[in-house]
Amino acid sequence: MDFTYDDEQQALREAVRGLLATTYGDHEARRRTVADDPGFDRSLWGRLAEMGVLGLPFSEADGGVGAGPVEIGIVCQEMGRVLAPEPYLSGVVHAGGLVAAVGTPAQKADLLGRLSAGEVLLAAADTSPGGRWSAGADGVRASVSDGSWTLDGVADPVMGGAFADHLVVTAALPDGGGTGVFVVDAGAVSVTGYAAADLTRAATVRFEASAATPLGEPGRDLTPSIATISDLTRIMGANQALGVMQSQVRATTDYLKSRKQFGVTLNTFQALTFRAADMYVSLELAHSTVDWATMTIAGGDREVVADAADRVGLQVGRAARHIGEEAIQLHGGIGMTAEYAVGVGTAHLAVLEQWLGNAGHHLARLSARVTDHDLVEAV
Amino acid sequence: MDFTYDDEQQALREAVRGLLATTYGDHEARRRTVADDPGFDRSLWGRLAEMGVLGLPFSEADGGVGAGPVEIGIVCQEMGRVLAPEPYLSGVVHAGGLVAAVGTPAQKADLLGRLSAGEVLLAAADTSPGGRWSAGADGVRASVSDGSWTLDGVADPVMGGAFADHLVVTAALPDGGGTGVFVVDAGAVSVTGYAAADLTRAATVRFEASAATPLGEPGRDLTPSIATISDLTRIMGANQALGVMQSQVRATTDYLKSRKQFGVTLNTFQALTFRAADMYVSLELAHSTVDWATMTIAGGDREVVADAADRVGLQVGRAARHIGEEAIQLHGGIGMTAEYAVGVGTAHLAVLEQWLGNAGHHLARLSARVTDHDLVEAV
Amino acid sequence: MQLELSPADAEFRTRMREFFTTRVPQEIRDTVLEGRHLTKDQIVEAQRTLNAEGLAVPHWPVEWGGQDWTELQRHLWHEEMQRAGVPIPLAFNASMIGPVIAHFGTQEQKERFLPATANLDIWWSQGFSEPDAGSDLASLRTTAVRDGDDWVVNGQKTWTTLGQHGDWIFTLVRTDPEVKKQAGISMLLIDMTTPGVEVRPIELIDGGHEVNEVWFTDVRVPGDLLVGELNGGWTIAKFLLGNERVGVAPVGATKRALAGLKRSAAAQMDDPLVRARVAELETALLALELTALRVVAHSSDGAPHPASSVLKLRGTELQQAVSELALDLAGPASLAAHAGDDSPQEGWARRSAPTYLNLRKASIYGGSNEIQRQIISRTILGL
Amino acid sequence: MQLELSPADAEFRTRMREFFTTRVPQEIRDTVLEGRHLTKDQIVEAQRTLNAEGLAVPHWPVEWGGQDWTELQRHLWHEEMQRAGVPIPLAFNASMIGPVIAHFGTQEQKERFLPATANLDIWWSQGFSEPDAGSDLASLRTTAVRDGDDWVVNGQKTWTTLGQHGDWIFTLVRTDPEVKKQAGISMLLIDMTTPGVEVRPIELIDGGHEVNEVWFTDVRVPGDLLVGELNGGWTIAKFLLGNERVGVAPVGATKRALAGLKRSAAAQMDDPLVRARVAELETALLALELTALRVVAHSSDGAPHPASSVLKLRGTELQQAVSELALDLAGPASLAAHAGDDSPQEGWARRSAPTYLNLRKASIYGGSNEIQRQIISRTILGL
Repeated sequence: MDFTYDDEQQALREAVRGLLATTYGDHEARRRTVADDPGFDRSLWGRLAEMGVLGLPFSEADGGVGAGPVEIGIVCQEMGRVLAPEPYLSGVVHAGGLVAAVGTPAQKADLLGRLSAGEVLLAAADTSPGGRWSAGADGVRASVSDGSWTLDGVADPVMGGAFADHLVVTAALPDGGGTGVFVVDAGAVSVTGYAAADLTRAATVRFEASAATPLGEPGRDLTPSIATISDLTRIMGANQALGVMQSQVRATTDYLKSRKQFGVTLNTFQALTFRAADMYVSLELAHSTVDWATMTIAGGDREVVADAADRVGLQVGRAARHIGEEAIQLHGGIGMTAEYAVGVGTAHLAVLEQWLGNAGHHLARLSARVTDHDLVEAV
Repeated sequence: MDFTYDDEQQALREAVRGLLATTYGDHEARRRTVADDPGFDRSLWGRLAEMGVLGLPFSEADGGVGAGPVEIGIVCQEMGRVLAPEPYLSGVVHAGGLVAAVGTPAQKADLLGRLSAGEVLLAAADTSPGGRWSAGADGVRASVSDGSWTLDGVADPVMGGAFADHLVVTAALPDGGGTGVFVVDAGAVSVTGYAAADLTRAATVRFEASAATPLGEPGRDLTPSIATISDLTRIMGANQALGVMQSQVRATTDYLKSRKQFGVTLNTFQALTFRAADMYVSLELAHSTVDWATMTIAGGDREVVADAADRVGLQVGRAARHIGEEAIQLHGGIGMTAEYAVGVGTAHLAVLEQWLGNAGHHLARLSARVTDHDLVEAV
Repeated sequence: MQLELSPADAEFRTRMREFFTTRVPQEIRDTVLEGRHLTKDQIVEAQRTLNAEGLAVPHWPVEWGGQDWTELQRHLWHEEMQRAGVPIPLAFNASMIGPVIAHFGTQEQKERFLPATANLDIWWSQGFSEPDAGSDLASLRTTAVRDGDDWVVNGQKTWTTLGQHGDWIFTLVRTDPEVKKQAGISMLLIDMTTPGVEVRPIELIDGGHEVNEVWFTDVRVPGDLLVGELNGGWTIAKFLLGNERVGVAPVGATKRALAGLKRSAAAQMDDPLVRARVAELETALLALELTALRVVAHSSDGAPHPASSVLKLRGTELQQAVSELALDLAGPASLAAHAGDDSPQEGWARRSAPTYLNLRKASIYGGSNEIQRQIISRTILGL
Repeated sequence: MQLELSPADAEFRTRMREFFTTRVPQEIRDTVLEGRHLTKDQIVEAQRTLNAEGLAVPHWPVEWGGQDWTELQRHLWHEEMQRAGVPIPLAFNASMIGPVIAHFGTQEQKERFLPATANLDIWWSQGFSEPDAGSDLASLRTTAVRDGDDWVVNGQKTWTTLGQHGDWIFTLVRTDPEVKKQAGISMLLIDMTTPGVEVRPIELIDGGHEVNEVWFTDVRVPGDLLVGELNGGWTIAKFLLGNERVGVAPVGATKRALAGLKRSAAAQMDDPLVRARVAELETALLALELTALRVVAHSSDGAPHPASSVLKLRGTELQQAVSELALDLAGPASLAAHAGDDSPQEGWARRSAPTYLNLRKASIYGGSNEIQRQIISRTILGL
């Protein structure tokens, strides 16, 4: 048992942190970036590709680096720390993860190779309007005629979909055959981009007899793989949220030390410092849970990972609400402004939570299972 | 609309407060009283009878005073304020209330007249071991033979039952005929007294072909009346809890002003004074809800009263947990001792809540009804 | 103690409800009820409709349009407006500077400003907070220096809500830098079209433009626009903030938002955990409303009931909690925050995240919840 | 990063589990597992069973019975004891005075006291807190005045847990009243059978007798019972309290209590609101356990991980929350708190209210949660 990073992991963290700092060293740069399309920095994306970060999750055979979940988690934490709007979680972890999980060797080598090289952007279209975190697809239906597949329906929100080249779409297979995964060229469908509350980009995608390529064996029900990749994305989203919360706790602490009211710095007021202490408690408990959930992935047991995703989703969801709200409150008015990272961080936490599964969703899933076990075991 | 006491109500409050202060002016007296059987002060009980307090809820025809719910609430608040262990809520409000609700005129005049005069003690036996706040009876069964009724089964906890003269028992009628209410002489059954966590007295009562007198028309299903009297008792229990909480907030405030640590009084520490402010917020919201619930009784609509009982049960349950726990915490070690009223008050709040219906129970009932209405209306 | 309204008060409530639901344009009320943004014109139209009926400023002195109502009647008026979706009369006019001018102003100031203020012919902005004077308002540094009959004002105000619409601004300025900080402050009324006044928008985290910075550079203000005594501004500020605090709990609007959510997210009302959150909030809102009623019932002698301090504190907490529930019920649909009207997601769900973020301000502005706790612990509990 | 235990650690855990579940008497373990009170004899027997195997004081120096384990091994040992229902070795002996004597004591003191302390031949009590020195421990007023080779002690200690069983008591006493309060304190070991020592019970709100006042009236203490430097008691106290704080989160016991509750109140596990409370607590306990593991994994160089301060704070909160759930699940049956064994109510339900009340102490004793927040905000966050 070991909760520490090894030297290589530490070096990766420093490298990623350093690279992100060149672009998002201050929050104003992030603010400028999201103000204009595409809502992220293409040159930074290219440098992430060069560094090998985009290929981290994929095998070398597929053009990637073949790193483990801990490494991907490190990148997500660093992205969260500076609120980087790059579509790493949506495009690499989620959409790329789907391709890696269900694609044929040729499909993987093609798509993941170009994704790792920064040549194409992917986005996962797996949610129907009004849908709520289901591995099944009910908004998009697949049809096949003479071996050619087409899709119909609407997916929304498609995170990172506004500027993706290819969409990785989950769609209901004909005759109740479960859920398949398809690749669709973004140019062949109606894509309407928009900004989420944290100003990262998403899209509505409308399919109308749109030509689609099945990933993997055509017509096969891929629901279990889709669910697992969603769970992996949740755990990586929790890493990203952890990065946000670490920044918020630090910013709040710094603010309390420097901001004066009534002639003294705010850390003179015990009611405020005790609340900062409670934020730290939430942060550390979330941190431990994130590390644990990330480590469970390596074991490869789908049920264990699903349970870990629910537990980290609940724990980080509660922590994010607590820390995100207290960070604004302890900053006062300034925390409400788009100029300051702290409140934008709260917006980002809200987006991450509602995108990947909110605390209530995970709690309901865990509640259904409480009588299936005696003690919850960490190992 | 009027949330203030009139002059007579104010005078009643002062009279009751004055009388209780002669016995429980300091907490040590309460502690001595509960240390020995019967666990309350018989001479105080006699003086409450003389003052007319025991007959407040009952009509003049039945030997009572014919006062309204506000007056009864005032008495309960005052009892709560000094943690008086007298069986007023259990014996007068609950058991007497059952007799008043379902008895024949002759039964009422007899039992309530003697109850009001302080000549007999009643206790309501309406809970089966493991039972949870149901108006139906499943622990005690009634049988009839040649017009004579007998009871079998176990009731527990029977609040105030250890020294009652007569038990007012809810029992399942033969052939699924609903629930009846019976009077049983305490001498005719097995009564095992014990102390609850707040050292007020309760009992296990075992019936074995025990002779019983039906209250009201024999064999009639009285479930609705039983439920309403339980709701009234809940609302009066909330008044009593309000009195406890008012004392706890005052005691905590006084303690913070007088207790020194690190060379200064505790009210120098803002983290503590803000928590006292939050206790005050809980107290005032509970207070408003208690006043409102008490006033709904006069309207006489059973459903309105049942809804009010659930809402005040939830609101006061939450407030009691918050205030009762913070009162101990802000006192520190001294709050844990039986010598100080503040921690004993927390024990009393816990007993009131679990006896009459805890917050979770009321929340579940309210949850079942959320889609039955648009807005919750106060009036 | 009695729960029912008196026949006269019940009749009063019916009259209010009827006026609000029949005379204030449906489109304006729908905008409020659906949680969309009001335009300046809508706010002005609503207030003028009320003012024409004498319902815009009922708490002002009778000679300036007030109604001499009881506290309970004012409460009913306020609740019925919220329930009907009528925009509350602009607080800067109706609750802040109006009562100040009526109480502290000269006869000339009253005649010049009060009718126009009641009718929203003048849109007032508030110039109190500064970058280094938030909760510690008395530290303000904007100065006014006498020059002949005029004052010359320099400095910066911030958090000026809806300042982009403002015609005039009431400001606290430092007129004597030599004395204890509370003692050197005065109140000036400033025409925002005066040269040297500049309004700069502040973008908030919900993407909206609701607050502003207001900069003053050598702004000349005629001497007759000083309100009350020279260096008596702190007294006025306390009077104004005291008015602001009483009865500010947005109970009616929050109840309405929660009821709307039950309809909008009807499909999720089968979930027992969702039902429990709703039931918990409904009961908490009931307790808050009852507390507001208890406070108004006790306040007829003019002194506010001690429990009034809990209204803002708990009212904003519940307002925020309902917005959190809306966000959670919206789920992934909440991501479509800045999608266009052709979005396939429902409007309430798309608005949920910006609303959630925007309402974080509720516990900060207008006397933060920390200040409320300070008031309770010091003033009420004597700690 | 790696989740699995190494083969050696896994083997270690198996060995601990086997020893605890087969060698410690079942009746003692059932008493713990069912939440009943242990007798003094049971506590002594359990500790002697562990000590015979070298498992009572593994964190002491090896020459005095320690095991030179890793932090992780100590954690596993501690968790497995809790899981098996083995009483934790008496903290006053194993975690407090033992390490102090081993670190600060003379060779003579070590030889005289350490073996007897490990084996619970001496039952130690703690004499730190006084009526006016709780969180502010340094204000203590019990005095020790030199008289020949002896010290003469006068004063009063309080909150002495299980002092009724005590053979000896380790005390902080004021040996120099003239200097800054922390600088004039020393540690004395006092035989509780010495004339002038009086133990008076304090009744707690759960009806139990768990803590005591200890009065000293002209108690003569031989000079060789001073531990460490004269007037160096504050350093020792900080050392002792620092040891006490690390790893005190009762994670295993609380998990076990929650699992037991699921079985005891099985009929209520159909209620979705109950299930949700359980799921929330189970997840929070998992997070706490993981934090404990993260802390021990980082602590191998001796300096405690900053996150260790959260263990006591959150651990006691969760311990209390589980006791609240037990109370709520018990419902009316919880009223039978002091009923006899012939009560028709189940034992767990009858114990629920006293346990709930008793555990309110968890956030007060051993460094209150306010002190923990102070440590976090000052020491970790630098506020």
